[in-house]
Amino acid sequence: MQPDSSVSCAPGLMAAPSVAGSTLLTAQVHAKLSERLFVAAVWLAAALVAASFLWIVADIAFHGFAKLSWSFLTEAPRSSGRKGGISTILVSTLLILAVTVAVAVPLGVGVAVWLSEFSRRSSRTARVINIALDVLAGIPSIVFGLFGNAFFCVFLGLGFSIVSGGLTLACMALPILIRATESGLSAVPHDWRQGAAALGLSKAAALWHVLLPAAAPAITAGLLLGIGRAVAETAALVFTSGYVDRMPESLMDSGRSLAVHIYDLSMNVSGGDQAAYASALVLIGLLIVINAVAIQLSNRFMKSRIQPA
Amino acid sequence: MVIQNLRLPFLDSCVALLAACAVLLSAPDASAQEKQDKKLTITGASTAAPLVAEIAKRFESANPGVRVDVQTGGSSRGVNDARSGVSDIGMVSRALSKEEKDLKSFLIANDGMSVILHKTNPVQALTREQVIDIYTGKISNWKEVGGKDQKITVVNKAEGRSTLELFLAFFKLNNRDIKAQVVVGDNQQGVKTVAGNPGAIGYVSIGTAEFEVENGQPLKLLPLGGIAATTANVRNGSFPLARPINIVTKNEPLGLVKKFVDFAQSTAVTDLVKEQYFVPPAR
Amino acid sequence: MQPVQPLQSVTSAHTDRSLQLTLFIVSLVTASVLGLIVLFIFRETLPALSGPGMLRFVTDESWHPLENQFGMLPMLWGTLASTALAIFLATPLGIGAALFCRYFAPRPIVRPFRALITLLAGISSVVFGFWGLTVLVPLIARFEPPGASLLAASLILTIMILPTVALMSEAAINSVPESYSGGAAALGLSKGATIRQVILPAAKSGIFAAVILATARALGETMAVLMVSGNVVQTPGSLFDPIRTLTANIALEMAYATQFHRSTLFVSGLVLTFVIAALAIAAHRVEHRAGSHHAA
Amino acid sequence: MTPVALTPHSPYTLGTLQSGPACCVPQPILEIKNLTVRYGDSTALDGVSLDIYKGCITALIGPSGCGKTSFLSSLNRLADLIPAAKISGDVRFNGESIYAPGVDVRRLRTQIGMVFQKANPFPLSIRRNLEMPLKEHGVRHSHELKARVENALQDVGLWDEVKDRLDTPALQLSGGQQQRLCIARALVLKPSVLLMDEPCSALDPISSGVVEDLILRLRGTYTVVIVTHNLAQAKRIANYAAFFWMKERVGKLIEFGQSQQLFEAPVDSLTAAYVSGSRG
Repeated sequence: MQPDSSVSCAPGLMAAPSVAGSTLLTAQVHAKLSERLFVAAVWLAAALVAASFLWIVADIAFHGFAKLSWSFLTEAPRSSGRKGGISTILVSTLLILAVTVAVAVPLGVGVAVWLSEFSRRSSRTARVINIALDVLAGIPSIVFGLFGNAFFCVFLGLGFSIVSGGLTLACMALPILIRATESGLSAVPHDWRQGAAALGLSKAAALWHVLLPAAAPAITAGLLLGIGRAVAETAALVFTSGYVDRMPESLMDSGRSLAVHIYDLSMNVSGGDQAAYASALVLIGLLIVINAVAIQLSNRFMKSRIQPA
Repeated sequence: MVIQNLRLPFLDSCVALLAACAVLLSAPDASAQEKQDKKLTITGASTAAPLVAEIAKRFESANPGVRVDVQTGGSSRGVNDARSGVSDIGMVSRALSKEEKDLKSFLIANDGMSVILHKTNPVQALTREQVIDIYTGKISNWKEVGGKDQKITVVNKAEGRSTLELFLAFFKLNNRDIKAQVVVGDNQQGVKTVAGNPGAIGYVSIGTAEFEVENGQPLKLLPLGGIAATTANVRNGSFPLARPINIVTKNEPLGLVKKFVDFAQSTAVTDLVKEQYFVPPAR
Repeated sequence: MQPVQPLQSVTSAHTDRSLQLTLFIVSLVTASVLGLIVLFIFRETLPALSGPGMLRFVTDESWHPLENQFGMLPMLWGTLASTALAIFLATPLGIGAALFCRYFAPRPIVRPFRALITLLAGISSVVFGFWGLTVLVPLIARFEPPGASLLAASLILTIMILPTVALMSEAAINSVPESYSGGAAALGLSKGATIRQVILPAAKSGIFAAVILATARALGETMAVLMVSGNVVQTPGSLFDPIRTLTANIALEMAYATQFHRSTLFVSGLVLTFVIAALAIAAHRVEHRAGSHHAA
Repeated sequence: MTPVALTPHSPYTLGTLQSGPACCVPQPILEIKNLTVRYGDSTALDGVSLDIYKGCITALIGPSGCGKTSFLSSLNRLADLIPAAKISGDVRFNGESIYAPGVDVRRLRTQIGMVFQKANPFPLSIRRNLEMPLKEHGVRHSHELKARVENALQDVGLWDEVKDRLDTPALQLSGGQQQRLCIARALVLKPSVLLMDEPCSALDPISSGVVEDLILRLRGTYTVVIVTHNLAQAKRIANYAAFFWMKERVGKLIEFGQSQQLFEAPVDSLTAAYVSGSRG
């Protein structure tokens, strides 16, 4: 709607009938001015957001592009990452993520389904789990790292390994994923649950055919947020999946993730800056790819199962 | 989806997951005993980790079938893990303290430490007293020591870092008395902080600083006690502020551990030590 | 009409019961992992909490663990100040960006702009810290040394929480029924007035929840802040004073800390956890209330 | 007495359509005894007893909030979904108590179908809306699936409208079509009773007419229990009518009987006032 269109009808509604014409005019000028200011403020905010983002990405790209090449992606790091590439680190990162997703998705969706479809909001167990989730979301990531080290690496005897790292990240990603799935499920119209029940369908069938597919976009969004948090995580991984930059041979091997590599290059390795920038660029690229793939998959899953209007 | 009409998606996937885990976990267990003789775990100082990781790689290629895993986490962790047996070898980027003398330590490199300034700072040298006064906040402007009229930014290291302990001991300072404007964790953070601030003063490893200067970072190393801060002077022992990079073991090393310790102390890794901007120990 | 079947049967109810049982076990396992984490933190904090020194976290004037000084207040103020400033900056920017996306952006820009914000959400905090250390801090130092400061920390946090505020606010704004803006338009309100007087009030609780979640993220952020905040333990007196946050303190010292010192670091982690959990619970309440409003 | 409604017909289609109350066989398929529904502390329905006769249309009338929907959803145990709901009394379906322990609720619901006020087709294709419940109830053979889907759609008069776009989203259908699809979805399971909760109230008059005709055609083959606020409609289609009313915030059955009698010569004065339009 254009500001001008307000002129024709606004006065009659907004101002008392007794107001003199001149006052109306100033009121209009005033309204017009504040409208302009508001629009300008919104544009300014958007411009600032875009500018700061572009600044960061441009800075990283500017410093990192020179180093970035196909061989950077396919070679193993040499000389603590100053030379060579990041192939082993990419593989470790993807493996850690795979473990995280493989553990967090069934657990997260399972818990969310139980919370929103099977438990009563007010039941004690549901309340305890809800509070536990809130607390979990509030734990600083480094504490996760220390916990992961104490529990997965030492207590369960998994040692410094991709499995330990993946499990620790799964703990971190769970609350996000559960909340997202829950809100996705709660946004599914209740009519469909009733309809399914009235047809004598099992809850499992209703979930599988209707409710989960309908909630798929929300689940994907939550998963992406979780992955974003996981892939960006440094502190929790130093203590769990470790520092070894060799090509992992099994999930029980220690493997360095990209974020840990970037941190090490920029903080511990003199002359590692360029490689750090290039790795940061790769990390951003990796996220774009993961986002695109996940959204594609979720769309396809949804299309194959449900057909919204 | 491949699976049509999955009635119990969660149960199934859980079972599958457990099965997968079992397979993955059982594989290494089978040959655990064999692995024992073929695998080394080294943990400790983050400063030493890049160097030891490179040494480990070379050790691995010289001894096929052997795996050496290097993990970071700090010098205290290196000491604790070596003591508790969590790791075979610990990395400690300082001399062992009195309470730690139960461990066997082996020098693999030396690292000098020097005060650095921004390149544009006209100050060429600082006396011991001037450094102390600057770090305790008695001097807060460069003009008091013959520089420009510019506020001094004191860059200190975080509590627990061995470089901090070394620095404090050398200048007989108490960390409480230091009035820092910036506290940094790792070496490179110190380098970047000073490089980005014309009024800053900090202290970092000499090897690192030399490298950064060569590569055009706007830094300057100050001599200490009249001795230039160069790796050469660290090597010949004349530079007063230096620290050892040690690897430590709980007992007298045997077998593979001994092999690695010997290797790390041999001339076969001198180039790696230099590559990481440390000073190879005199032999 | 099908022949009458007896209703008594156990077979078909079986599916749901076993699903429910499976999910219940899954939930319990998950909850118990969470329980384990909390237990773990408590166990680690025990030496610090059980000692006579509880009060020292508040009364000691500063933080010098090697010299037995464990005052946490300066770091708490540092944490709160940087978070508050970041929220103060990120809220209007985030809402502005959300409104821009929904109402003002020219059509071809909308998708790239939203993609950009989503991407911003996925950038690793190390990358932000790296950029802050090499670009932002020297820039601030040029005006007011040392550069590494409350301001730098707040600005980095602002950029980091912007996507959370923007994306969640947009979702809240999108959930305002079409009829509201239609109704406002029928009253002849301008676009700006419609947004300010109808849309934003209706989306208020959703936006509030977004802000609370962003606050939680800002409070918990570690690496990026560690790299730009200067890490000096002091109560900040101005924007240009360096600060140390509780999370940065944990990350800086945990690897080196032993015994009592280590335990106190866990105490700060616990304090932080409780603050953030309380915020998250508050956000849920608000969201919940928002939900019931819509239903009503 | 010959049960007119049960004259043999092809297994999947409705038989000859009947009209008029004469088709009713006064043989109860559902016997409700002293049914009380409580939600927490409030009582939605108190002590209702009535019989639903096989093959007939029974209309439930009365003002909003007097327990009609609660009554309806306790007949197929859908009220179980509401956590706070407590149901006492007895409901017998073909002589078997549906609240007895060990009753297979899902099987019950395949025999007592339900259609809601707001059409709620699943966000699936038209075909899968009908196929999915069948498959879930064990119909595997593709010929049978096809035949039953087609027959159900023909029964509700939707076949000719949608046969060329069976794989398009059901949510793209018009409101009236969606509601008929929902009826088809209930019929495809071949229930013996169909519960309808104001099935026409969200529809425009023309769609509403179509659905009403459809309900009339169901009579005889199916037992229909329908909640409606449209008294004229109830009068037109129902064989039996039950009038509910709120007394002291508690829903009660005031009067039950043959539709003609209830509308033209009600016994209770409240009923008389309500059907004549002076109350409610």
